[in-house]
Amino acid sequence: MTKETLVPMLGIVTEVRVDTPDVKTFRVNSVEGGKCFEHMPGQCAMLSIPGVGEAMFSITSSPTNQEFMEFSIKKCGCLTGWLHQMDEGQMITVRGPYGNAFPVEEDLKGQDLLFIAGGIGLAPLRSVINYVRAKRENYGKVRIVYGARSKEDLVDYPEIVNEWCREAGIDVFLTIDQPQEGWEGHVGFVPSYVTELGFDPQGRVLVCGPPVMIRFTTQALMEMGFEKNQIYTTMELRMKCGVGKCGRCNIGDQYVCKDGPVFRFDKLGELPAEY
Amino acid sequence: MRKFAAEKLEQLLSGISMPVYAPVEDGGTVIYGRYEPGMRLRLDKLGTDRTPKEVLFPQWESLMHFKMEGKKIQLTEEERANEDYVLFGVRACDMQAIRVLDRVFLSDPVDTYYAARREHGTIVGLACDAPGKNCFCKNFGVDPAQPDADVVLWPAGDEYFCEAYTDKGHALLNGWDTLEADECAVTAIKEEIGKKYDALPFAHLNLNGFDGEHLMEKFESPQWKKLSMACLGCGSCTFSCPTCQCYDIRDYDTGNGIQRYRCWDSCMYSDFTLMAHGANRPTQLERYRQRFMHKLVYFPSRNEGMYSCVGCGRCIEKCPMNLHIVKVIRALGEGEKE
Amino acid sequence: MKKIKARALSLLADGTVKRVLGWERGEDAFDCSPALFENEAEMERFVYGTCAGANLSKYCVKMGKAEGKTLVILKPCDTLSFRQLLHEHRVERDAFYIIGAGCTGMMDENGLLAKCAACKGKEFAVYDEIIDTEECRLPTGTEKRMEQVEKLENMTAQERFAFWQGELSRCIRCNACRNVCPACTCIKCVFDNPGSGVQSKAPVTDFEENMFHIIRAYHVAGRCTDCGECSRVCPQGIPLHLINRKLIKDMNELYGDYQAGLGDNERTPLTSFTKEDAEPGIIHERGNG
Amino acid sequence: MPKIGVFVCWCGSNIAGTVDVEAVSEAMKTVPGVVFSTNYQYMCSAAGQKMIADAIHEYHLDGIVVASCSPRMHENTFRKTAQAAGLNPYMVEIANIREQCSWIHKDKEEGTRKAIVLAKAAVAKLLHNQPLQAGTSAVTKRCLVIGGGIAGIQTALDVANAGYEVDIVEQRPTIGGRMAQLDKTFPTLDCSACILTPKMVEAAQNEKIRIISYAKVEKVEGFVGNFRATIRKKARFIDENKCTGCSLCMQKCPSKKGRDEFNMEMNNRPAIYIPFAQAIPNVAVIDPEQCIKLKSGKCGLCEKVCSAGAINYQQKDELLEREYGAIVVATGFRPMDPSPLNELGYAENKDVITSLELERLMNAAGPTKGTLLRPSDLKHPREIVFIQCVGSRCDENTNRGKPYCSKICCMYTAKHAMLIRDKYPDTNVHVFYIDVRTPGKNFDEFYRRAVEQYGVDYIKGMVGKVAREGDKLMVRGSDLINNRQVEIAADLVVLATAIEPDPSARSIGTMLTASMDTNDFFTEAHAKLRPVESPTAGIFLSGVAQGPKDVPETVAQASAAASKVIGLLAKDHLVTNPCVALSDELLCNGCSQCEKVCPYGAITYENREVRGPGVREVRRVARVNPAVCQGCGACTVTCPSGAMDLKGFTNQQIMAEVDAICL
Amino acid sequence: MSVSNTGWTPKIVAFCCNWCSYAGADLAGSGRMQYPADVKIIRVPCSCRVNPLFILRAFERGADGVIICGCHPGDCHYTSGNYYARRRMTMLFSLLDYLGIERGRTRVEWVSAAEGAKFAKTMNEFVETVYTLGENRKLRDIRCRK
Repeated sequence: MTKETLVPMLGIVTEVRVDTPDVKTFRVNSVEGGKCFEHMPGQCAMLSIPGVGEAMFSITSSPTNQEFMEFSIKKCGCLTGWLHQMDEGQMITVRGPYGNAFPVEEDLKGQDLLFIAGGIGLAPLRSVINYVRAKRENYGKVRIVYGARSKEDLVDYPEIVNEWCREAGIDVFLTIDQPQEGWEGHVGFVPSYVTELGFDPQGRVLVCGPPVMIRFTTQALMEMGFEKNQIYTTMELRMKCGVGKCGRCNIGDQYVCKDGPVFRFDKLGELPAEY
Repeated sequence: MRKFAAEKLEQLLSGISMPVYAPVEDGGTVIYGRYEPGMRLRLDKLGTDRTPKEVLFPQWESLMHFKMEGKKIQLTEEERANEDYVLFGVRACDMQAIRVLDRVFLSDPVDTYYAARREHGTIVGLACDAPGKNCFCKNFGVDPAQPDADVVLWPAGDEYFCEAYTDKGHALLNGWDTLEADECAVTAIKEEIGKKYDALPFAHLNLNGFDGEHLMEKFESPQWKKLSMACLGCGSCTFSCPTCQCYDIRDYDTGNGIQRYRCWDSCMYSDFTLMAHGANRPTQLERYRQRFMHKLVYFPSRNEGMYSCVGCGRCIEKCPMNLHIVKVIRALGEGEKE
Repeated sequence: MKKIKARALSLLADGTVKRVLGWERGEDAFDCSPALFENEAEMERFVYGTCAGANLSKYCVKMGKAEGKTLVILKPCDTLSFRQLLHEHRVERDAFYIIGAGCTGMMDENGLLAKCAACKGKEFAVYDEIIDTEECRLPTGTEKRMEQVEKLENMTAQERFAFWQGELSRCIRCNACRNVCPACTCIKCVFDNPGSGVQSKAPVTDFEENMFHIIRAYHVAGRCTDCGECSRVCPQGIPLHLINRKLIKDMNELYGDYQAGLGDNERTPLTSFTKEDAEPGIIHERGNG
Repeated sequence: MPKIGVFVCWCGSNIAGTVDVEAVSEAMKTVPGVVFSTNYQYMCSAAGQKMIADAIHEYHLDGIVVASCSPRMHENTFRKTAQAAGLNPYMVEIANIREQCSWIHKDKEEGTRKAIVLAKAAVAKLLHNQPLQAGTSAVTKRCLVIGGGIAGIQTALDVANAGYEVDIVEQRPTIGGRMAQLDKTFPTLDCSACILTPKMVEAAQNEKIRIISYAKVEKVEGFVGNFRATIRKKARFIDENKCTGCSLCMQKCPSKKGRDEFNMEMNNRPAIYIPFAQAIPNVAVIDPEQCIKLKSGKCGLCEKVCSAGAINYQQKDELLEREYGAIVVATGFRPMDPSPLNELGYAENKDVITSLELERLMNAAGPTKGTLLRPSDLKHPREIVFIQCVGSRCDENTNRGKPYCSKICCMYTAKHAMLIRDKYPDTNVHVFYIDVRTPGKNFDEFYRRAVEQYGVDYIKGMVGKVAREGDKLMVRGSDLINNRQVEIAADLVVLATAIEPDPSARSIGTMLTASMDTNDFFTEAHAKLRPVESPTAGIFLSGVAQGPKDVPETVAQASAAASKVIGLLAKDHLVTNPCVALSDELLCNGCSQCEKVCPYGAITYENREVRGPGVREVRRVARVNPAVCQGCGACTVTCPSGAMDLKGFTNQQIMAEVDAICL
Repeated sequence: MSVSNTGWTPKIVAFCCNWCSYAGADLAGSGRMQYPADVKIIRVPCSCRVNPLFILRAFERGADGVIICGCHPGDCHYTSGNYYARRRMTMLFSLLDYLGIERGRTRVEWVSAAEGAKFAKTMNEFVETVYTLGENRKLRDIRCRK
């Protein structure tokens, strides 16, 4: 944890990986080497380039990774544009970890887990998936449904194919929105693929992706008999301070940066739909 | 209980070796400014134009500096406040507001910029001998006769009664030349204040239902549309509010480096929650609702029922369009309390 | 007020208008807020009187997008703002039914509003009908419009600087002046736009105070009708209208008399020119430097 | 962050002499964004350009800054270099460290410091540059020539012969211009009309050429390749198609007191007239100010005698709208009126005449049928004094005339002197001159012939006074060579008056947005390298409109302008300047202020669905026609929200420069 | 360069239109006409491109004087740009004066492409004026001080 609220520590980008045409994954180490701080899956960190801006990003690496942290970042604004132009060796500022985490050591423990992600929504889930893989004995079946616009837009495709798919006890279901040459997998949107696959309404579900996808996916899950309290998602609202003080990211009386970003669906239903 | 002659007040203030922030005039407005002998104190002014919160949480403050060289970044933190000072003449409502700010900034993780200032200050409260027509502090559990400060002063004609409640308060008061006084006199004053307060138009509002329990009901009230219609989306209510503490963190390129500073922000501003792909409070209705829901519902829901409105009445005076929290309470509440 | 209310009710009743943009009474004689009334029951709280200082034109920008006609009550000075908005295509004339309401000068707890002290007269620049209540008389301007500007002009530069530093240093950048201004109708103000390079949120330094108010006045130069709302709403009591008025005075003196909100969508002094215009050096030749 | 390369040019010693180029390129290495910085003797040389291209490849540069001479000099060179190396040409910025640094400072330390700041400013701007793509626009394959003198005719003929349509718009009733008024031309002494009129006829007969005489260009809109001109064809009160030019009407016209413009108003002409016998079109015109019928409704004699039925008193001005790809300005000149120069007595004395008046007096078709008679009493002059440089080469501050040399006067005076001495050997000719300038082919030989062979009396000196005494004009002047005052009792005094641009030039210049100098001559795009083009694209300069010149020079320039026009019209599409205004529809509120200041009418408004973060609504927004916009930026300042910005000179770019400079 | 005892030299930003004044500055250069290095030129297409924001920005960042040069009225390459600039700058400078900012720190001068000498002369004069006024303290952002 960064010692001071608002005062970041310095980090160095030690590897830049091009994931998709608009997503890059950055490996970040502290100036002395090693990780900037410890975190739990689902937590976030504020990254900044002084003079450009500061923003919250999910930490995509698993806490079980002892060497570095990773952030998968989609290019969509001024700061992310700048980050995308970075080379290795670039210093940035990092503070965190912020927010709550998926309850990997509590509610999720011992459960079968269903991960459903769309596009860059895989970023926060990747942390959990790799955490679960590292502590495989603590969890039941793991199934991953992941979709993107096209094959090129699937984040972490090599890791998915070369590691996740090959691991026993993990089923990976990939889909893309439109048919594409060289793609022999499933074609279609994530919610309909989820319906198609059909899952037993047991265990826990972790959903992350664009708001529309989340909405239809949860609908599909409920139709299969899942309860709201089995489903978790993460929210993304404008955050500035990261510590529940600047007054921006609240949904009702909950601060996304402090009480979130991970919300169980039944809890979310009790809050104003201001997100 | 101690007392001193009112005419000695300025002398006492001048005698304090620390900087003193007190209500003084600034071009027709009253602010908590650095008091210098000879300045005109405005202890008569209720709802000062600018609030004591600025002493603890200034409109802008530098947080840190960055130097960029090639791919390297150098970070220098701004020094935290380290000078003791006295914040003088704080009304009960504004004092309560500081407690609200404490809840925000001193809760985990502590905001060290605020904490340092808070720690170095000794606050002298001032009882309201004449609450005004815009006052409605008691609704929020504030006693205008008893500010929750380190030292409290009660004006009583040509003298002030005073009492210290904390170590900091005692330390300050011990340095003052005061006389022993009778507790009863103050009790009478307090009673008098209570009576005056009870006669005020907004003295007793009905706050039933302003709690976490009724969050969704209040949120979904159809009244918001009408209430917010005339709102300009300016920040005059937020910036003159003693509890509003929303802030923004910004970088300024000085040409020699980057200064990261914090400045007040307002949830009434259209760009407050704006992100690359839109805002989650897109119209003034949502923004207006956010402000009042926060003060009357969200904050108490998180803070054991403590409202983040203190009934100081400033928004009643400052809103260019005469929209204010009392109108909201009345529209959303369940009528006047008998 | 009764006549206006009655007329509004009948226009609502016969469907000519869908809603009424007027004022709603509040706690006391000085407390009324702009409000929207959509039926007779709501109209019960309608009020028009000396508390109706607010200029409703600015609300028309938003209201113009609503379906059906809106009845709007405009005082003489407000109609200038409305007409200027028409010139700038910010409102559609057809979307509004305008009742020009007679005005005896507006007040707050401290008496006649400063903007009314230099009243520009009771002519309506645009209206569907005028309801001039009987007691209405021409408010006699108690001060000449440019009196205070002239006073400032006659100061030395140092005095002027001190004056404005004193005033502007009180600014808290609440943006009330900007948000109330009927000429400030940008979708996004340069001061809110991170892309503009001049975004600023707090008057961090003297410079930022100056910058904001110079640009605020400059951006409405030639379009400002001198409605005086900026000063009226300033919670810090800064006489902002004196900046706008200075520009108006200069434009009048150098480029001929011009009143924004009149005329037929002609160019403003800053979007027109003559070949014989004064050179900028003229400011070196006058008054105190 | 974009990767930027900085290239500091020595320009031999031009820059390196006052700026430590090594220090500059070294200093630039630490500037954020700069990944490569070097210096070289001549960046504009092939080797220098290769250096740039190589660096672009090697360092994957996103943009380059060349610190060198003025961008007006080599910006295009380096843009091309960048483009050839695969970079967008608009990712190039020039830091002007020669004209605006090394050449104006002497102290090397100071120069170096400033050069670094200028280079940093260029980098700061470049960091905000966006690659710009030039658009294309179609070319209307027709040329407008304004002015039908020899310059206009020659340009028109050349363009037409290349196969393109040409319109000549001439303000007078006939083409021919000043050359038509000349008697003989120097130094060959061939008859001006004899060489001009065949060209006039050729123009009239060329089916690609349309002559629009007695007309003026009233409005020009558009831009290179796509001009739209409104031409007012003044009412001649004659049907051009019917009039046969028989001139019977001229003889019958009872109103004969018109001043004959063609003959420099030295005689009269009827109200209905053909300017001269070889006029093209050979069609009459009625002077409405003078015509009795048009003024009072009575008369109508001409109508009666016209067997062709060409007279039409009801004729109105006609407005033509025509489209053009190129416009040639050939507006020519007029002699300056020497009346304000009181000491020369031009206004009071009929026998003080201008050289052009002398041309008419000597011309067989002139008022005296070619016999040299002085105007006051029609006597044959025995002593003639020529005064040179009347109104030319004046001190600008004295207001006595033009600062420039009119160039042609020395030669035509020699011509006049020689012709007079040849035809009237009994007449003495004196020439007061300041200098005699004869730098043309066979010019000096010609002048020497006048002096040596014809005994013309050249007196170096100025004339102080011309005063009438009896029937003589006393010319008092100084003879600087013999250092004495001279006084000559002359019969005729001829003033070699300065030539000045035709008065219509100023308004045409404004209309075309073509820049002009303080003397109303059109400015060329480059004084040396682009002498026949105006800085305004698509506008070309022909003849004296650009500056004084004689006939062969005029014809040469006219042909040069024609070749430029042909080069333009030969293109099907033009590449447009990408540095144009652009309105951000997410910010634009459609207030329509920008439209009011746009000099090109490039801005229109439309209701359009605007989509952005959290926005999806129909709004009135400004739209800039990039083909019409010329990129002045007037709109950008009018726009309070900053919705309107100028590509290549964006708010951010300029502010970045400001920041860098003020640092 | 003008250097005071304290080592202060004025910073002057000159906005020059591309067609006349920038060319005039080039001509001053070709003519080797000296003027202080304190003047730094920013090329703009036309004087009407100069946004008041740029001028204030320059002062914010520590400029001590700002001068705008354009084509002579009537000679604008874009016909009318400098006429607008003339009004805009008159109004802006008058407003700055009204707020008590020294008049001498702002100036507009028309310099044609042929007036190299005038350009140099103007710059020499302006630097002199600004030098006499001293450092700009009234209209700068203290954060930008080194």
